[in-house]
Amino acid sequence: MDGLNIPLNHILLVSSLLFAIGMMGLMIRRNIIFILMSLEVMLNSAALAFVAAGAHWGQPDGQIVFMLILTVAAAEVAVGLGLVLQVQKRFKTLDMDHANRMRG
Amino acid sequence: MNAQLMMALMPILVLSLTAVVLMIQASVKRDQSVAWVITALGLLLALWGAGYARGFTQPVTVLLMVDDWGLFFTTLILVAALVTLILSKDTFSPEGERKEEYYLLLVLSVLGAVVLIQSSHMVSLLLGMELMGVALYAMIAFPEKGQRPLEAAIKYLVLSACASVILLYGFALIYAATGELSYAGIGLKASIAYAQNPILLMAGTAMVLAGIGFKLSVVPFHMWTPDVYEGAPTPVTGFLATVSKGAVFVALSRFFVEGQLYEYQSLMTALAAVAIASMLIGNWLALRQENIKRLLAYSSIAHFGYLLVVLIALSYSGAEAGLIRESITFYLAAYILTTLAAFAVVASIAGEDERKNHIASFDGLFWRRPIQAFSLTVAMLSFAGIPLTAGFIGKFYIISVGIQSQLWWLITALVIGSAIGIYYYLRIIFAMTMSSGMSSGMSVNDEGEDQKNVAQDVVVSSQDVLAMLLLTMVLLLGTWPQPFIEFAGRL
Amino acid sequence: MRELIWLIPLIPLLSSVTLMLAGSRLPRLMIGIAGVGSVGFAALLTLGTGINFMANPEPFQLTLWTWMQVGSFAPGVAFYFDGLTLVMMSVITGVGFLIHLFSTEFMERDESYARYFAYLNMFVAAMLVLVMADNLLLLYLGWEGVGVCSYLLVGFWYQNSANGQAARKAFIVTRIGDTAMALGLFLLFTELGTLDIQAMVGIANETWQVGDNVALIACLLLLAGAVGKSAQLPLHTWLPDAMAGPTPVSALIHAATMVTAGVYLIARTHGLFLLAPEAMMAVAVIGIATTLMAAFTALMQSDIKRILAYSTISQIGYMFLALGVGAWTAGIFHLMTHAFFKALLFLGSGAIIHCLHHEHNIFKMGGLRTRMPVTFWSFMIGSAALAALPMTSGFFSKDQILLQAYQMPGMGPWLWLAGLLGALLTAVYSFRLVFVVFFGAAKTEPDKDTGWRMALPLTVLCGLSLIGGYFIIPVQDVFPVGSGDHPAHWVEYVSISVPLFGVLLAYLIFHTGQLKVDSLVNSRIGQTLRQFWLSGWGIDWLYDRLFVRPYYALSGMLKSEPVDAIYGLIVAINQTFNHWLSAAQTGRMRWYIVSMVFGLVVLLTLALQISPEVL
Amino acid sequence: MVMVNLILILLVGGVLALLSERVNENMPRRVALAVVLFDLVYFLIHLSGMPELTQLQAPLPDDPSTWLMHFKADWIPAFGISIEFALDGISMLMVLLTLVLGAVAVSASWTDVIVRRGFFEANLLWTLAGVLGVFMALDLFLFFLFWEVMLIPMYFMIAIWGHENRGYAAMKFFIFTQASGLLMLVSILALVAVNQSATGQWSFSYFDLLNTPMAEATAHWLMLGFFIAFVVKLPVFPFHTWLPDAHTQAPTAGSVILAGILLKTGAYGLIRFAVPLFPQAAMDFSYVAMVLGAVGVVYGAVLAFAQTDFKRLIAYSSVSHMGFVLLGVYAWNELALQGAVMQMVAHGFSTAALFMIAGSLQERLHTRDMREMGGLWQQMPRMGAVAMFFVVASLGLPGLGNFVAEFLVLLGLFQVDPWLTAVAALGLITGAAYSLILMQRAFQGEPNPKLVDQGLMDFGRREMLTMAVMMLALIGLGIYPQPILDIAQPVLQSLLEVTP
Repeated sequence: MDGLNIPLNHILLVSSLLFAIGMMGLMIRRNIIFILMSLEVMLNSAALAFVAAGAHWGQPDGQIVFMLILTVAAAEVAVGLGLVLQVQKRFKTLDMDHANRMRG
Repeated sequence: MNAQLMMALMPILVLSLTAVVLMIQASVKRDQSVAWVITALGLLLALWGAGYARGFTQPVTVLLMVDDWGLFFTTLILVAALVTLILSKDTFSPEGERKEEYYLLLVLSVLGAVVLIQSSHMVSLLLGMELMGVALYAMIAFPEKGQRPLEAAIKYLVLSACASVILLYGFALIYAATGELSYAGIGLKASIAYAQNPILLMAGTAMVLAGIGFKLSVVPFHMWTPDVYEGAPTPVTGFLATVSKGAVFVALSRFFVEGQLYEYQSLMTALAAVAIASMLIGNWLALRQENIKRLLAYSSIAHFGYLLVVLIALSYSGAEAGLIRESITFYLAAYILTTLAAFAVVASIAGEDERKNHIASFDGLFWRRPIQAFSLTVAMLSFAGIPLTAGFIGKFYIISVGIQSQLWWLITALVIGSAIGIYYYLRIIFAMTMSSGMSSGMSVNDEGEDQKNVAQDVVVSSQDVLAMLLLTMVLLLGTWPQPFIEFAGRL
Repeated sequence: MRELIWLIPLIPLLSSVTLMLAGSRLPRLMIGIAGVGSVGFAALLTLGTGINFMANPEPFQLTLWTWMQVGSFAPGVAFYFDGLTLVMMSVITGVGFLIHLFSTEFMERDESYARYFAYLNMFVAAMLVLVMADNLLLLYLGWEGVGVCSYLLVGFWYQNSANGQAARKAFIVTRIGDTAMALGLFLLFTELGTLDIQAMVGIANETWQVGDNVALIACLLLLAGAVGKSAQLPLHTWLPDAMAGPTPVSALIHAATMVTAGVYLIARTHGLFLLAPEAMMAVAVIGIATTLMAAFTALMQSDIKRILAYSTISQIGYMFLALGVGAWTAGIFHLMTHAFFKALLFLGSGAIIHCLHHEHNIFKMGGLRTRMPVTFWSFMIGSAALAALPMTSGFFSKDQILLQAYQMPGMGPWLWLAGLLGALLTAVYSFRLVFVVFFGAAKTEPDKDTGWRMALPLTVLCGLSLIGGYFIIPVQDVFPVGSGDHPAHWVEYVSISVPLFGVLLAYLIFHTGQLKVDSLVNSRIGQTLRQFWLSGWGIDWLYDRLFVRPYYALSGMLKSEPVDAIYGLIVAINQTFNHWLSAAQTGRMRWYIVSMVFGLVVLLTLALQISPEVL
Repeated sequence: MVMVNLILILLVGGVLALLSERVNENMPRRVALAVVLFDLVYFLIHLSGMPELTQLQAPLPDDPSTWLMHFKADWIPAFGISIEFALDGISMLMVLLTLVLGAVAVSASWTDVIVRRGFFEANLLWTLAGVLGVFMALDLFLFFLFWEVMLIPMYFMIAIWGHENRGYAAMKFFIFTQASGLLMLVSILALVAVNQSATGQWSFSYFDLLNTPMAEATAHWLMLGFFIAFVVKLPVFPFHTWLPDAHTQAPTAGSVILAGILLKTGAYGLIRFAVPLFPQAAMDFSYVAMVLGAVGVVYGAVLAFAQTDFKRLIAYSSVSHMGFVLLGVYAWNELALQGAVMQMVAHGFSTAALFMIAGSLQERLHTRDMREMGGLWQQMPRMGAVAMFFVVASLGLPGLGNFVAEFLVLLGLFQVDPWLTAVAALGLITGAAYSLILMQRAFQGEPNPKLVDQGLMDFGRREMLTMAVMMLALIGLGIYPQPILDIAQPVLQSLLEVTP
């Protein structure tokens, strides 16, 4: 197939950047919503990497895994948001730093 | 997809069917006890299935590998699930709380675990892990009141999601390096890939290890363990500690062996570092822990540290592979049984009352509830690896494997770790022997009290029976391991 | 007769055991009979054996059983009987019997009458074993046995912890010597392969030339043991304190028998000492030094028993001198006579103390001549013998010693001179005692005079002290005969006259008071000397600083168990780790994520340590 | 089979004792005594069939059939682990000692323990069973199993019926012994691995593992593993610090068993395993060991002298006495070894008796502090006399067992190293110091006014009987030790042949 052919490493670079961004988000954001979003970002970075790798090897598997990742993400987020509601109800806040009853 | 495969997949099929039935039942008529019975039946049926499938061991597509080894762990996990089920019935059932979904989640989680055990492909691994995990989040958060369960759930969710992502990314890199998703494939291509682009492969595997390490809660991915253990309802904690960790470890060892990752020295160093850190730090953390659930969490960290030694031994020709596999089988079995027993006792003593998880609430247990005390003592001794318990044979295996592969550093760490471990396991036992107003060990006044205690200890809950059963197995494995060793050898 | 000698130690032992087990239930009379009778019986047996032995003086050996057998080490419970043994046994049983008899009256009112006799009999048994032993190990058994009995008897009145103190001191100080002796035994066995004295001496003579170093070391170690038991320098400090025990005990153990065990040991092993001239020289020097040291000290004491104690030390010094110069017979002879007159003196003092309601200070006594005639005469005779006035038993023995010392090549004359000085002092202090106690004005009234059970032993001992000098002890085949020749006559005259002069001095100073010494005594130097001698040359003080206090300090220092500190440290380290790590468990999710990321980084760095040849 | 029964009897007996409490709370002690005595009789009956002591032939270390008894049954064939017991002279002596002192211990617990008697006696019997196992097991796996398991009931005895500071003491005792045990486990497994790589098959049997060929360095390390485990138990300076606490805090019966028997397992292990399995390494190491022993002798004595706690003093005296055992073992000649064995037996009796005296004092005065005592002889002459006997025994009075032991050890040691002998001999002097100070502080001196009018009870019939047994034993050992020596001699001889 024609079209511009981006070398694998570049895409992996991008995806790893995405990954790092997501990770950063996890580390610095306190609000649970944003934390979940950061997770999404990371998931997508992984998905991107898979697609790229699939393309690199000229296999469909990459994209299949991408599908799978989407569903996984959906599941995670579904449960996650469910919990977020409960958090709001029981902690009266979404700031995760206040959820530290258990320590030591 | 021919019948053979169906047969091989029997346990998985049964479990999925149970899940479906449960959903239907919930939509038709919500009734806890019915749901409970269905679950129980489902699990039993799955047990039968696991036995049945042994006739048809074979790879099922590229995704799953049905072999005796896997089936053995499937059985073990189903047993653990049954135990959890029984514990859940008696332990946390505040009036009016609806638990149908809980049972559904339980079944799904078990299903995930089974898939995980039999996975021979990244996708099935991912699938199993997520299925198990996602169901677990909900199970942890199930109690409708209290902040701790919720906090535990959200922490577990976020962190384990993060871990899964790391894992995924690792897979992506490996895929990028090898172009293979199945372990076997990786095993084939890895060496070439390593020659071409080692960084990609190594980084990938390292990330996979990190992701799995989180599930196994080995240092430095252990932080979540105590909080989740503490916050989750005791039966769920037991489930997490046994089913989830056990399954993940099996998957890890498959990945390791099939993918022949033990070939790469640098990986092994990394793993060794993790193992040593887990053995020491886990025990150190437990040293003065007052909350028994947290204490067990920390001790589990150490125990998986010990278990990693076996995987590392793979890379050295010293010990033969059969012995290594045997050790994994034995140690995991011993660990799962002991842990279940321990949590059964904790559940029967503490129930859902967080305060009762404090070590002080075990004071004088020997005189109040001798049976529980005895069970817990045996469990602790097994954890500590004192002879006559399964734990000792497990440790025996690990040390011999370690010695044969001459992993002196790991053995040193193991010895130090166990030495520290003795202290906190013993603390619990000592607490149970204490008794109020026992000044010089022989003051008369607590004799009467004892009579009281003996009197009040007639009720033996189902948890206690369960604990006794499990511990008889632990003791049996410890005193007469030969049959099981042979069995494990044949797997 | 001969094969029955094992009965001699056994009988007192049995009676001792009986008294221990049943003593509390027996009536006093029975106890007395058992206690005295057993020793008396032993004495009779000894007599019989002695007669039998005299008939044909063949030393003989009797093995009861093999004590322990490990490889070639097979000491037996075996007795050896020769003239020397006979002399010792006669002294022990004979004098012992008299002292037992004396005790029945002396201890009359003591509540633990039975315990007393139990101990005393046990002592006799042990002492007999000591002198009858055929091998050094059995001898060591007796040796330690008498030590323990001495400890028990010195601390007999245990409720006064001063007595306990004295008893412990006695035991531990002698134990030091004993330990050295044990080492000597090890050395001898390792070198010679046996501990049977006769055989050992034989082998020694084959293996070692005269002056062999190993022999020297062995002898010195044995000497150390002897020095400890016989209260010689430097291990003499226990004896004066040991006077805390009942007086008859002092008479029996700390004058007549136990303290002379050292002399016996050396005499018994003289075969070895002959191989080590330096060792013999050491014996002589120790002896003479002790003699003078103790004599000066005795001169200053005011406690009647302490005076006698120091005089004992000094007299044993003479015996050592004798052994050192090779005058074996004379030494043993002096041992015997000394047993007689010193027992006499002690019992006499015992009588005084008994009748003067436990008064010890001689300056609180006086004028007892008329009130306690028996005691007075015993003291007169005893002191005469002690001072070696002509024709008394002491004269014969001590004279021999001095003469043979004089003959010793090399430093002989010097030893002789020192010996003379000692004799002079002896005369002075012993008669000082007599004059102060028995003459002059009465200061304390005796509440009674001695009963027959006290009087009889005193009179018998008086007799012995007088005529004892004419005995011939049957040791001629035991010891090598010395050179028969005699020194010049003037030496003899001097030796005889010096004690008389001493008595005269004592008379002038302490009785008539014509010779004024106060100015001398009260002078600065005099005072210091007086204090110095009174305190026994400050040796106790020295040891206290040198050994006792440091030991207490050391044990006090270690009491807190420094070793445990190491383990404490280990615990502390673990607890610190625990502290830090659990502090890290903040419960904050984001921090957990940070840790995971950190972990990931670590893993990556480790995993990417790829061997260069791949890249 | 006899040996298995010996252990089973005690195990079952323990259960019986436990249950018998339901019948009547005085029952357990009777049951326990009966069981121990029965076990003893049972053993003696089966010994009576043996050859004359003097005709004992040397048991070849590598041929079990030459031993007095031998029993072997498969247990875990997968690893060549079998239930293998064997009995030779030394183990026989130790078994006898264990059972006799076991009976003594039961008697010691007669009035001492008043709560949960059933459980107590059960633990006591189980401990004994474990100890018997240690003395008879010749399969290293089995040996290790008994080695560890016997500690658990012991732990309970200290932790439940101990004195004021029992928690700390029990924990310290358990951790010291377990941690050192782990080292031994590693050594055992390594040894087996070496043997397996050499012969190609797993075996934990002592007889197979003897003269396993291995590199010198390996041998040194493995030997060290065993050595540490054993000297911690013995105990030897500087690993002794658990002992004063454990002995002091344990109930009387516990102290009796600890001092009388448990310490001996360490010595036994050295003689049976540490040296024969690694002869060369052990010999290379012997000087260090002997120095430790000599230091221990003096150090223990000095610390004993400093104590004011009656039991603590005795505990330190044990440290001192066990130093002699270590010296005896590593001097490794017949004299010294005989001395060591002798010391194990004699010390068993003398210390057990002293601990019983301490126990009865605590029972009467409710204190172990000697500053609270004094002049007790007056009120309790019998106890005083008995105490005097055992005190002079422990300071090594000739004619009593301990003297024979110490003399032989030192005599044997002298042939190896005179200077160390001189150092160790200091123990005789310091030993006298602490023994007599004990007598002085407790029984002599001015009676403590607080105690005078308490009407303290002197030793009763049961106590005197128990004491009499031990006194006679010590006297017998003292004046005619030959039987013991004859029993041990062949074994030691064959052991001596093992080493270069």
